[in-house]
Amino acid sequence: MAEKNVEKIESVVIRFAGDSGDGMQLMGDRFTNTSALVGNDLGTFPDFPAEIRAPAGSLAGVSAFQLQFSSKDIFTPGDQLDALVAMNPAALKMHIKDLKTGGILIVNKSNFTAKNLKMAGWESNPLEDDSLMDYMLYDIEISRLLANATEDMDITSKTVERSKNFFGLGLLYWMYGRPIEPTIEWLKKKFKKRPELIEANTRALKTGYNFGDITESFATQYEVGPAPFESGTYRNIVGNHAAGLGLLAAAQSSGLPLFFGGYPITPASDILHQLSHYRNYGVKTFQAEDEIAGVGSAIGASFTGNLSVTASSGPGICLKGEAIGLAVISELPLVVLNIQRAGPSTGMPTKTEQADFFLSMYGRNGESPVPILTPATPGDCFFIAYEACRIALKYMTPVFVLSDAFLANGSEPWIIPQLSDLQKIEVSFAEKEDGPYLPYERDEKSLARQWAVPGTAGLEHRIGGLEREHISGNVSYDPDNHDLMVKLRAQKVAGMIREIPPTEIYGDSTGELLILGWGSTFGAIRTAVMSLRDDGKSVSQAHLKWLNPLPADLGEILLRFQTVLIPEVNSGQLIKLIRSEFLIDAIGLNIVRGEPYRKSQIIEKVEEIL
Amino acid sequence: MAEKNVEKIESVVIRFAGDSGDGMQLMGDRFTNTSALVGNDLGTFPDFPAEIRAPAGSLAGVSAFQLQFSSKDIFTPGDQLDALVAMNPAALKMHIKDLKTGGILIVNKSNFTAKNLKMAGWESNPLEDDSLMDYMLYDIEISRLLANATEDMDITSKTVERSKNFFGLGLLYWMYGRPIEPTIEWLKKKFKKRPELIEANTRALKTGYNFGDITESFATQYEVGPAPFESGTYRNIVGNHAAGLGLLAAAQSSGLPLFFGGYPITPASDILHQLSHYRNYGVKTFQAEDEIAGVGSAIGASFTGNLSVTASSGPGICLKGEAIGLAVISELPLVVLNIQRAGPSTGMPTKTEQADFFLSMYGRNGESPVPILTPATPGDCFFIAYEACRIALKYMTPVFVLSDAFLANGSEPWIIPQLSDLQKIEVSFAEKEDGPYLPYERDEKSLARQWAVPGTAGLEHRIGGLEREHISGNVSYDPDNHDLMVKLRAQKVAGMIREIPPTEIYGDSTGELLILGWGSTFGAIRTAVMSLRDDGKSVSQAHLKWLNPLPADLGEILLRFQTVLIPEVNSGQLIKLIRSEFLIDAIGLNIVRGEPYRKSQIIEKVEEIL
Amino acid sequence: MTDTSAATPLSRKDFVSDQDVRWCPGCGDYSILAQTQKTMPDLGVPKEKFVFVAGIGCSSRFPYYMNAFGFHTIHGRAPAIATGVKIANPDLSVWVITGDGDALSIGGNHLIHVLRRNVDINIVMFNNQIYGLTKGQYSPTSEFGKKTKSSPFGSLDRPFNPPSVALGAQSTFVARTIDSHTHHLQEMLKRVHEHKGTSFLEVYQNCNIFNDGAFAHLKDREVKDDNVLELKHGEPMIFGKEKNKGIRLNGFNPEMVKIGTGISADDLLVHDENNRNLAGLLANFTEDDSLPTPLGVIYSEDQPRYEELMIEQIEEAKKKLGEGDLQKLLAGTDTWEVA
Amino acid sequence: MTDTSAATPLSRKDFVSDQDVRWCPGCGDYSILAQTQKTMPDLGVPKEKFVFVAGIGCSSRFPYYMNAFGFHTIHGRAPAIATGVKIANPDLSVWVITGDGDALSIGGNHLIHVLRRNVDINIVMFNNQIYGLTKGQYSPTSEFGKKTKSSPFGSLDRPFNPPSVALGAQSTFVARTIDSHTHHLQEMLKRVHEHKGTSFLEVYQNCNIFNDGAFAHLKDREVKDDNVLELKHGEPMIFGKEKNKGIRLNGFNPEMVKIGTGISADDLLVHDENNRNLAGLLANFTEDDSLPTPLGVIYSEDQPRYEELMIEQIEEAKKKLGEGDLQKLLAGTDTWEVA
Ligand SMILES: Cc1ncc(C[n+]2csc(CCOP(=O)(O)OP(=O)(O)O)c2C)c(N)n1
Ligand SMILES: Cc1ncc(C[n+]2csc(CCOP(=O)(O)OP(=O)(O)O)c2C)c(N)n1
Ligand code: SF4
Ligand code: SF4
Ligand SMILES: [Mg+2]
Ligand SMILES: [Mg+2]
Repeated sequence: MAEKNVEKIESVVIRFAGDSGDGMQLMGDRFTNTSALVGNDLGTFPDFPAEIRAPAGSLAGVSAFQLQFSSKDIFTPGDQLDALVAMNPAALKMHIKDLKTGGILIVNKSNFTAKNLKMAGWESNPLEDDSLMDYMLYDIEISRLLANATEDMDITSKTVERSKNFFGLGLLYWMYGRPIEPTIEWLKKKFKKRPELIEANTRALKTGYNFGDITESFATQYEVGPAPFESGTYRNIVGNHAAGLGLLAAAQSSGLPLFFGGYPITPASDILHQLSHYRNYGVKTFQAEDEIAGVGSAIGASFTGNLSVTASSGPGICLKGEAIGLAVISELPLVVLNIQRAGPSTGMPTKTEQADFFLSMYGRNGESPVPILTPATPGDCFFIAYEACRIALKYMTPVFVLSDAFLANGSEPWIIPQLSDLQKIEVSFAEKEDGPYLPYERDEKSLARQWAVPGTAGLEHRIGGLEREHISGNVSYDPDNHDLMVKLRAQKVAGMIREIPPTEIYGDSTGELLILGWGSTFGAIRTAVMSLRDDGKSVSQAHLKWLNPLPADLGEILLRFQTVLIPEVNSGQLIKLIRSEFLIDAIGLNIVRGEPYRKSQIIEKVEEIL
Repeated sequence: MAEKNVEKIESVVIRFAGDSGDGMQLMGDRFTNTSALVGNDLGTFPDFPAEIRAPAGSLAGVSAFQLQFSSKDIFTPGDQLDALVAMNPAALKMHIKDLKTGGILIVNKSNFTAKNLKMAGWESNPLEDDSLMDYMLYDIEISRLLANATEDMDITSKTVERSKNFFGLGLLYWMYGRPIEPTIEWLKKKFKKRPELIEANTRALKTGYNFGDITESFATQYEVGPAPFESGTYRNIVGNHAAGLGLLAAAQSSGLPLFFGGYPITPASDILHQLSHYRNYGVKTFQAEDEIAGVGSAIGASFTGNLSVTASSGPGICLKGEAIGLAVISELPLVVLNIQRAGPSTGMPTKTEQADFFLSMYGRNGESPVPILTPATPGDCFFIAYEACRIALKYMTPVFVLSDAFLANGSEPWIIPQLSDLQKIEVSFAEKEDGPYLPYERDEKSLARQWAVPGTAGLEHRIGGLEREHISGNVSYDPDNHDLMVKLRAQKVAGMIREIPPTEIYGDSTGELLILGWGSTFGAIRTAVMSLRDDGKSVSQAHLKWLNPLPADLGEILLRFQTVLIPEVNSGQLIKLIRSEFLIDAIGLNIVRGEPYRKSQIIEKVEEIL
Repeated sequence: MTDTSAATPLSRKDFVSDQDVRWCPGCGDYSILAQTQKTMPDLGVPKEKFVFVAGIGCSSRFPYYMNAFGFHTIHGRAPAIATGVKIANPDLSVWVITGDGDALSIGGNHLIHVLRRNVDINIVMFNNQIYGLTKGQYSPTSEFGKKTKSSPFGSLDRPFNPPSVALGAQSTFVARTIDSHTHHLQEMLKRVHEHKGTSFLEVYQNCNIFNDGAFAHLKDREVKDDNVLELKHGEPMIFGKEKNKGIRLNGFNPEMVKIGTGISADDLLVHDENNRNLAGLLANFTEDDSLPTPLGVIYSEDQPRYEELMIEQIEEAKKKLGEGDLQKLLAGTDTWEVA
Repeated sequence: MTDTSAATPLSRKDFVSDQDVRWCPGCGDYSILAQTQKTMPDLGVPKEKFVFVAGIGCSSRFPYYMNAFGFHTIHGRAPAIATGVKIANPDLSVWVITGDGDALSIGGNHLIHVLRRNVDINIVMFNNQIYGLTKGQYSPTSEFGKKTKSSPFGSLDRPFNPPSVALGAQSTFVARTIDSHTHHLQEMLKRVHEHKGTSFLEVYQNCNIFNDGAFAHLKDREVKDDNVLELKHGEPMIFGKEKNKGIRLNGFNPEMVKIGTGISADDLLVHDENNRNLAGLLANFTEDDSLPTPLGVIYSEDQPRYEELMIEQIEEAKKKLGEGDLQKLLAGTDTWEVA
C-alpha cells in the first residue's frame, strides 16, 4: 500500500452524472448525508432529465446530481466542478464542460462501448484520444472490477451491474475521507427485505473505497473539515419537503385541519405525495380531477374552516387564476404554492425559472390583489410556507408562495426548528351575536373580515363572486361601493407591510452597488457578493421574501446606493416594479436558461457596472 | 294649439329609464337612429340591469339608455342630463341624481302606484311632495292617455300598455324637432308579421308627438342642428358589432376562412351571436363547451390555416391563459378579444372596467409576450379588430384586443369604410422546398416563422408546448437555446413597434400637462381637454392604441410635458408600465366604479394638478 | 347527515332569506325554490348544517334565497368546491344547485368526477335546455337544430341526456322530476337527501323567457299523462291517462304496449331502482319518441362515500402509526448535532 | 376522409419520424406506435392529410414519432384543439392520442363533448391506469384502493369505466383493444378510421415502470383466453381457452355459462354492434369479476358529423342569402349621407 497525501481544502464541488437508470440521485443523496454527518455545510442540485425516461445511453437520458460541501458557510451547490463522475459517454458529453481544468474526472470505462459512444455523439473514444488531456482522468472498468469482487457471492450479474453507483460512492468517500458506515447502515435499513441487495451494494461500496486506498494512481486524499455551524440539531432538507412540513406546522399551530387539494405536476407533485403520508396528522389530501378542481376543493374546505392549500406549477397556476379571484373577492384564506418551472407553456418542466411573479401578481381579471412571499433557500421553504399560512388566516386572503424547481429539489443542512419557537397562529371563528350576521364587517386594523363556518348556528350567510356590499356582504352593483371595495381589498394587502421585518443588508448599508434579489437567486448572489467584497468592491446584498407588498424600508435603502442591480431568472419582472415604484434606474441581469445563476455570471455583470 | 318657442341649442343629453320590460333600449336605439338621420353627432351608453331580470318595479330591474346628440363634434354620451324620462318610481329613484337642475323630467304618472313607490324605496310620492322642485317636471298619465287614444282599435290592453315607450319617444321627437317617419317605417319592417303591433306602436308614437304639440305645458321645442361631419355615407355603430365586422373584413382581405371559437359571456357574447349569422360569408362559429375549448378550437383551426378568433371577458380570459401560452410558444396566429367588465371574479358583469391590461400582458406562465391593441371608440373597434388580425397573421402570434363593456354596447356615427381603403392583409403559406421542412426558421425582419398547413405534402412537421429548438423546431432542453428563444419571442413582439404610427397629440405638442389614456377613456378625456383648453389651460392629450409594445415616440413625447396624467378605470396599470419604462413621475387618476369617466372627474383632477 | 338534534321544529319560513328573489316572473325556478324551502324542515337536519353551493346561471342564484350557508361560486365549479366543503366537514348537508349549462357545459368534468367519487352531496340540476343568464344561447341539453341567439340557422350539436351522462360516470343515484310537479319534486328532494353518496337530480325547468314550453308535453293537463312514466320501485311500468299503456321488453329494447290487447300488467317491465342495466335502458327512453319520459328514481345503489373513507383512513393511520408527532417528523431520520 | 389519390403506395417507414423515441424500454406505447405506423399506409389517405393531436403524458408524446402533421398541445385539451382542426378542414384525417389521465382527468369535459358532437376524429386513449409522465400517481381508471405515490394508504376513488363514460356521452363508436394484441390493435385502428363520426378506442397499455402487469390477466398466454371476450358482430359471445364459455342474458343481467351442460351456442347473446342497450351491458362487464373483458367494437352508430353539418349550413346559407357582400354588410340598414 502506497503512502497517500492528505490535502486540506475548504470547499469541493462534485457532480455525479449517469443514465437515469444508474442511480445518480441516490448516490448524491448518500454523499450529501454523509457529508452532513461530518459537519460540512452543503448545497445540492439534482438535475433530472426531461420527463420521460429516454433510452439508456442517450443524451436525453442523462441524470445528474451536483453537490458542494465545505468547511465554511456556503449558499449554493457551486459552479465549476472539482470532480465529475461520468458513468457513461453521454454523461461525459453533457457535463465535461463544467469541470475545472485540472479537475478530477472519474469514468466507468466499461460503458464506453462503440454503441454508447455513438449514441452520445462522440466521433471517437475520448478515453483514447486527447480530448480529456486537461483533466485528471481516472478511467476505471467498474463493471469488470465489481464482477471480480463478487465472484464469491450468490448474486446475479444484473444486481452486480446495478451496484456500480456504490462503487463510485465508495471511491469518492475514500477520496474525500468520509466514513462508509452510515451508508452501510442505511443500506441495511432500506433493503431489510432484500438481503442480497444489502450485500451487493455494501461490497461495491467497499470495493470502491479500497480501490482508492490501494491503487497507485490515486495519490491524494482531500480533507474538508466541518463548517462553523451554529450549535444545534441538524438535518439535511430538500425545499419541497420543507414546504410540506411548514404547512403541517402551521396547521398544528393554528389548530386547524390541513386540507390540500391539487393535481400532480412537475415539480410540485412531491408536496402532494408528502402530505398524503400524513393521514395520522389528520391531513386530508385530495387528488382532484384537474387543476381547477384542486384549487376549487381547497376553496370549499376553506369556506368550511380548514387551513387550505393548493400547489402547482406554471400551466396549472394559469388555470387556477379564475378560482383564486373567487377567493380574493370572497376573502377566504388559501395558500397557493407555485413551484415555478421554465415556460412559456409546457416549456421545460424539469428546469427552474422565476418567470411567474407577474402571473401571481396580475394573473386574474379585475383588480385582484394578493400577498406574495418567496423563500430564499430550501430550508427557508419551511418558514415561508408557515408564514404564508399565518398571513392567509390572519387576513382572510389567498397568499402566493413562489418557490421554483431549484429550491424544490435542492437541499441544505437545516437546524431543526423548535415548534414552540414559531410565532403562534391565532385563529378565531365568528360567533353568534345579536342581530343579523354581517359577513363583510372588518377588523379595523387588519381589514380582515370574520370567518363564519358552516355548522355554526345563527351565522347562516351567503358569499360569492359578485361584488359584495361593504359590511352586509350582499350583492351590490353600486358604483361607490365598488370603488370602496376595490380600495379596501388593495388596502388590506398593502397593510401587510406591517408584517415585514426590516430588510437585512449583507455588506455595508450604503455604497456603490446593491444587488437586490428574490427567491432562489439568494445563494448565487450571496456567494458573488462575498467574493466581490473580498476583492474590495463596494457591493451589498438585499434579498426580498415579500414581493407584495414590498417592505416599508426598501425605497430608502435603494436610495443609499449609487446603483441597484436586480438579477432574476426571467426577462425582468421585479425590476419593473422597483423602477415604477421608486423611479430609480435599476439595472437588470436576466439570463433565462432554465438554470440557477452561477456566481461568475453575477460577478461578471457587477464588473461590467463598477 | 298654442304657439311654441323653438330654441337652438348645441348639444343635448337625455336618458330613458324604466323597467327592463319597458323597452328602454329600443327607445334609445330609435332615438339614436333618428338623430343620426338628422345629422347630429352622437354618443350612446346603454346601462343594463344586473344579469337576471328582477321583479318589475324593483330598483335592480331598472334599465337605462343615455344619449348625447349634438350639432358639433362630441366624443361621449355626456355627463349631466338635460332630460330624463323615468317610466316608473324605481327609474326615477336610480337616475334623478344625474339630472341637471332645471332639467326636463318626464315621468309616467300611471306607474306611481303605492306598491311601486314602496318597491323603489320612496317614502312618499315624489310627484306629490316637493322632492322634484328643482326640475321641470312633466308627470303624464301615459297609460290612461294611450288607453283613450286606442279605444277605437281592436288591440288588447296589454299591447297598449306595452307601447308606452313609443309614447315617450314621440313626445321627445316633438320636443327636439325630430321626424317620426323613420320610426314608423322601421315599425313596419320590424313587425311585418304582426300588424296589430305596427298599429299600436305607431298610434302611441303619434299620440306622444301630438301631446307635445298640443299640450300647453310644453312651451319650448329645442333644435339641435346637424354636426359638421366629413362628407360620406354614415351609419350608427355599436362597438361589439364593429369588432365583428372588423374580423370579417380581415378574413376577406386575407382570403382566409374566419373561425370563431368561444363560450358565451357578458359582454362578449354579442360577437358570437353576430358572427353566427355570417354563414353565407363562410364564417364558422363554434360554441364550445367552455372557455378553454373555445380558445383551444381556435388554436386548432389556426394550426390548420384559418383566421382564428376567440372572445371573452375577465373570468373567461383567466381560463384561457394556459392555452394562449401554447399559441405563443407554437407561434400560431390568434386574435383574443377581451371585452372587459368590472372584476375581480364575477364582479359586476354588466359594468365596464379597464382592469385586465396586466392580465393580458402577464397572465401566462413563463415569459410569454403578446402584442396588445385597444380601440378608443365604438367605431374604432372595427379598425382595431382588423389590425389585430393583420398583426396576428403577419407575425404568427396571438394578439390581444382590449375592449370593454362601455365600448361594446356604446355607439357613435361612423363613416362607412371602403374595404378597398384598408391595408391589404397578405398571407403566404409555407411551400415545399428541398430538404426537410424547418418550422422554426424565421423571417429576418419580422422574426415570424412560416405557416405550414396540414394537407400540404412535404411539410409534415410537429409543434407543441415544450420549448422548441431554434430553426428545427424540435423539442429542446438546451439552456442556450432556451435563452435565445425567450429573447426571440420578446424581440418579435418588440419589433412590432414599426407597425405603430406616430402618436397623435391633441393640443400643443409641448406644455404643462399631457393626459395619456388608452381604450374607452378617449371620449371623456378629449371632451375634458377641449373644455380645459377653451379655458386657456395648457393641456394636451395622447391616446394609445398599442399597449404592447408602446409607440417608439412615446418617451420623447412624455418628456415634453411638465406633468403626465394617466386616467384609467382601474387602480393603475398603464401608469406602472410608463413609470417603469420612462422613469417619470406620472400621476394616476383611478376611479373604479364600473362606470366610464365623466368629463368633470377629469377636469377636477387636472385642476388639482395645475 | 342524520343529526336530528334541532330543538324547535323548523318551518318553511326558516329557510327564506332576506334577499329579493330576482328571477323573471313565471320562471320555473320559483317553484323549485318553494319546494326546497318546504322540504328542508322535514329532513331532520339543523338549519345551520345546510350548505348550498352554486355555480353561475339563473339557477345558480338559488343560494341567495335560502336562509342557510350559501356560496355562489364561479361557473361550473360548484361540484369541486362542494367536494371540499363535504370532505372538510362530513357532518354538513351539502347541496349543489346548478343549471344545464353550469353542470354540463363548463362544469362537465367536475360533475362526472364527483359522481364517480360518490362524495355525499346532493346535486340538483335545473334543466331548462338553454343558457338563461346569458340571454338565450343553446345549451348541451338543447335539442338538435335549435334556433337561438348563437345558432340562428339551428344548432349542430347532438344533446346530452343527463341521466345517461350520470350513469356513464358511475353515479350511485339518478332521478328526474319537473318544476311544476310540486309533490313529486318534494319527494325527489327527500330521496336525494336520503341517499348516501352523490345524488343527481335533474329537474326539468321552464325558462319562460328564452325557452318557453320546452316541457309543455310533460306539463299540460291534456297530454302529460300520456307522456310521463312515473317510476315506482317494484311496480310494473304503467302510464297513460287511462292507465292503459305499459312498457315491455323486446329483446334488449323497451317498447310501448297497450294493456288489454292480449297484454296484461304481468307482461310489463317492473321497475327496479337498483338495477344498473335497467337504469341504462330507462335513461335512453327520452331519445325514442315512441316512449314516455320517465320521472322518479332511475337508479340507486349503495357505495362507500369518499369522505367517510377518508375519515376511516385517517383513523386507521392514527391507530397504526399513532397521532403524528410533528417535532419528530421535523427531525426526520438523519440528524446530526453541532455542539 | 376518403381521398385515395396518393400516387405511390405508402409504407410503414413513411410514417416514422426522425425523432428518437423516448419511452421507457418495455413500455406498451412502442407497440401501439408500431401498429399505427403499420396501419396508416393501408387507409388510403395521403400522408400529408394525417394530423395527430395529443395532450400531455407519456402517451401524448406520440405525435413526435409519427411522420405526419403533429401537435403536442397542453394537458387534456387535445379533443378541443382537434375539433378546431377538423372543422377548419374536414378533409383531414384527424387523430387524438391521449392517456387515461389526459383524456379522463383534466380533459374529461372536452372528451364527452367531442363525443356528443360527433366530429369525425379518431380518439385513441392509452389506458395504463396510471399517470406515467408525472411518475406514478393513480389515475381515474386506477382500481379502488390502489397504492401509489399520492395514495400511500390506498386511493379512495371509484374508477371510471371508459366505455361507459363514452356511451353516457352519446358516443357513436366505442371499441377496446390491448397494446400487445398486435393484429387486433391494427384491426381496431382500421375500424376507428372507417367510422364516420367521433370514434373512441380504449387501448389497454402496460406501463412497466409504474403499473406493471395491470393487464397481465388479459395478456398472459395461460389465462388470457379465459378472461377475454372477443366481440364479433352477429356472432354469439363465446370465449375461453376451449371455446366452451359463453354469455347468456338472465333478465337484464348477463351471466357466464358453460357451453355443453344443457346450453348451446343458440342460447347465448349474439353481439350486435349497433344496439346501444347491449353496448351498455357490455361496458359494465369489467365491473363484474365473473365476466370476461370484452375487446372489439362495443358500439357503432351512424350519425351526422358536426363538421359536415357546418359545411351544409354554410352552403345552404349561401344558396338562400347569396354569397355575403361585405361592403353592403358594413353599411347595415340605416345609413345617411353627409355632403
Ligand atoms: C368563465 C365564465 N364563462 C362564461 C360565463 C357566462 N355564463 C354565466 S351563466 C352561463 C350559462 C348558464 O346556463 P345554465 O347553467 O343552464 O343556467 P340558467 O341561467 O339557464 O339557469 C354562462 C355561459 C361565466 N360566468 N363565466
Ligand atoms: C395543467 C397541467 N397540470 C398538470 C400537468 C402534469 N401532467 C402531465 S401528464 C399528466 C398525467 C398523464 O397521465 P396520462 O394521460 O395517463 O398519460 P401517461 O403518462 O400515463 O401516458 C399530468 C398530471 C400538466 N402537464 N399540465
Ligand atoms: S331567463 Fe329564464 S331561467 Fe332565467 S330567470 Fe328568466 S325565466 Fe328563469
Ligand atoms: S413511465 Fe410508463 S407509460 Fe411512461 S414511458 Fe415509461 S413505461 Fe411507458
Ligand atoms: Mg339553463
Ligand atoms: Mg396513463
